[in-house]
Amino acid sequence: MEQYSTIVSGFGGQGVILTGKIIARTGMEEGLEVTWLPSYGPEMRGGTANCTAIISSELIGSPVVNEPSSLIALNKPSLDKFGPSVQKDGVIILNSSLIDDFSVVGSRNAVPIPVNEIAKDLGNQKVINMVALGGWSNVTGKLSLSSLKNGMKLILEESGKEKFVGINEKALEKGYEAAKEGVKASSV
Amino acid sequence: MSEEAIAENTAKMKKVFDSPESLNDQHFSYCPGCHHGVINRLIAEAIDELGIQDTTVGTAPVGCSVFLYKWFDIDVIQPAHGRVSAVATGAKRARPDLTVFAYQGDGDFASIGTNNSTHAANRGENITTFFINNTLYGMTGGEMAPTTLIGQKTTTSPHGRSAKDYGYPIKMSEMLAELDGPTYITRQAVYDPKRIDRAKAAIKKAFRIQMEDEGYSLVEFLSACPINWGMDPAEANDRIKKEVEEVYPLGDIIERG
Amino acid sequence: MSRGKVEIDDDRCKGCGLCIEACPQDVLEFSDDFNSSGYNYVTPENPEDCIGCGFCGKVCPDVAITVYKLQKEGV
Amino acid sequence: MGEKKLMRGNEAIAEAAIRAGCRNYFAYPITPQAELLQWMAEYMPKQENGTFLQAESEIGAISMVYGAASTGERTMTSSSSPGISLKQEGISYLAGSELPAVIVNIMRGGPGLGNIQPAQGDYFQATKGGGHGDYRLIVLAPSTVPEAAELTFEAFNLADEYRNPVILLADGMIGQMMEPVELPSPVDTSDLPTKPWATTGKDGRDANTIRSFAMGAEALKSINQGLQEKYDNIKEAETRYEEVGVDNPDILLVAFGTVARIARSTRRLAGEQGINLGIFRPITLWPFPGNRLAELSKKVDTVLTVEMNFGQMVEDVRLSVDSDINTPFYGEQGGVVPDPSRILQEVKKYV
Repeated sequence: MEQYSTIVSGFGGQGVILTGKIIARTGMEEGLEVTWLPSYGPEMRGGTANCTAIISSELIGSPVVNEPSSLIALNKPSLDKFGPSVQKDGVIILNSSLIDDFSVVGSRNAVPIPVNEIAKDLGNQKVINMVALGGWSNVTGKLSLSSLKNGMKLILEESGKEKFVGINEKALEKGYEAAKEGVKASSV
Repeated sequence: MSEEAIAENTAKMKKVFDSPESLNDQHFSYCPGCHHGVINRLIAEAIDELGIQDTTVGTAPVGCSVFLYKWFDIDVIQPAHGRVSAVATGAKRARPDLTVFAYQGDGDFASIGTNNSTHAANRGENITTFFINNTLYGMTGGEMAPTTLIGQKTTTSPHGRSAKDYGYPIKMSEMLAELDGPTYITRQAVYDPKRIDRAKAAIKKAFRIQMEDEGYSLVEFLSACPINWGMDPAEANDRIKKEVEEVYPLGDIIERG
Repeated sequence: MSRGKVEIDDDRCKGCGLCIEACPQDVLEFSDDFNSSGYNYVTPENPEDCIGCGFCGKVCPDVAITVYKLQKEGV
Repeated sequence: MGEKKLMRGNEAIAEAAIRAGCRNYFAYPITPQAELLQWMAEYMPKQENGTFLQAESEIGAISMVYGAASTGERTMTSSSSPGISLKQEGISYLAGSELPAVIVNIMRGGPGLGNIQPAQGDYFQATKGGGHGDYRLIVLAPSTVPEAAELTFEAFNLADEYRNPVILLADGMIGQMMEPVELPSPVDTSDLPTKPWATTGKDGRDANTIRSFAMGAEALKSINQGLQEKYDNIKEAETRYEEVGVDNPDILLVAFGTVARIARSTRRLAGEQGINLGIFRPITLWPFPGNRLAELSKKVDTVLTVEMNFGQMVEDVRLSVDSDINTPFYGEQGGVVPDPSRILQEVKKYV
């Protein structure tokens, strides 16, 4: 696999850091080279948070990417900040529950997913990030749904949060399904 | 008395006072009448009497006692000015089985190293600190210290220390006694045999507290610096009694079981 | 016969005189000589009056003094 | 070597230190190395005789290192740029007293408060002194998280072997980023070499002293001459570097730490445009691998130095290569990380 980079961005508390870690961890389990780089400092405390996950079959040079292959934008400021820098043939998963206007994406492949609503239906607002990640898996095809489930499970288990594995699995699945709808919506 | 009589007499005599084992056969480089020498000897006597020469590590300050490593026959660490409490902390934490003492002067303990000394005390660090308060900086030429008395003339307070410019003499022992960390804090003097005996008892007690893992102990000494005070040694002793003790009263300040 | 004996290491003594002040028996005095460092050292002028109390040694900042005390018979 | 773990640089460094037998860690919190402190707080007390102590200040922390290192135990502190400035007093004393210790600097922007973004502005401070007096530190500059762990482990061996402080110099990005790491197997601390010079109580031997102090001029000069001899030995034996594509390069790029790995991306881009970009990466910043760089530089007209500062290592590069070689510099600062394609633009100016 050529180097594939993803920026996950949202406000603090939406689980962007974890989402990026799951991409990196899953990639590692798949035998790929990976890097994960967070934004850090005061902006994380209640402001926007973002991180960059790169997966690659070759040694990764720069862990910083100015033009990511894909973006998961969980709120509007994130889309505005990173949307225009996504590669022209890149993918943007955007949270259509919070974002109406996504004109900044231009001709890029943008997949709107109403992650808040889906998470609400699942009965847990904390899993919006997993809904989006499920969608990302479907659209990018870089890491399979089952691999991501495994990566997520490993990370949650290591941090003693194994009781949330089930709900997060469901969220990944729902997001994966929803992306099919989203893809249809964006191509209309 | 004839020579023979003296010789016979001497044979019946027992040595009652001599240099302690824990001191090397080295001449101190302190000025005549300086109390550092007495305090050094008392610490060495305490080490001998407690049988801890082989397990004690001393830390020396920068200043007049910088040669502590030469005079004491024990392992000694020579840290930076002000850092003695922190260095003693590091050594003790790394090797809790050792008896570690911090030897500190006014500048070291009460000025440039106040942060380090205060926090070591507050943590109840299991070390023993000897704080030599001679109300000025001796080594560098008799400058004002935070411990300098109001009105006292030093080379950097030639018109006398003014409270307006420099505040009041810092009472480190009383200040630290306000904290919950320390176990034993006492202030001693060494200008006469009676007080020397008491000071030595305090040193031994402070060491014992550490050896029993009871926490932080501090012995402050009111110490004479005849040269920088511009006095002869007897006058300097007198000054401690009449002036210094007024500001820094002698005795135990706290003792927690 | 004196009850005590005091020895002063001339070379270590810096002539501060604190021992002279501390001695209850007026045993000690400044000598007429100077040691190799140039200090006017202290010497026992009246050794027969020494009671071996050790005060001089205790106050000496230079560990220059050794004190002996006569032991009671049978001890 | 154990299994691969996805670890943050700060955490990998901390864990590698524990595995290297470090049992004494003293530090004060500062971004972006806080996770290192947090890891130590969690795991050091779980080691036998493990000491974690959050010091009252950076100065307190380095002084505690001085005390603990005096007893011969493996000892470490960590901080970030402004905190390392505060530690300079203690570092000079460690060097002067020939105490082994490991100091980690996860660099951020400066001067002054600067910011908390990644930077390489402390090259001068680490390699040219920083504190007072004639001394050298061994300075190790990892460019990946696994290498940060590896060099941390190695730092303790070097520190012990030469009785010298070792600095691990990495930027905030290496501290913050996660990569898969294979951690070294833990050493058995009872197998570590004994240190007869340490202050552990004089039991059965002559008393030891730890000091950087010598009153006489000749005495101090002689101590310093001894230090210089040691530094010469270190230069001889411990100079380390990595080189990529240097057989027949069109141009040579010199970079350390994060910038060197970014340059690998540039090399790929350059290759697509038919440019063979050679990369020379000093791993030891002191001793600087100047001799090897001088050899390599004979193959090219231009040696381009890229750093996340406004030109520090480039001075050592210029001292190393012949004066007829072009030695331009490109730097970014303030937390701006040089982009591979931006570096390529610089490269193309000279080929």
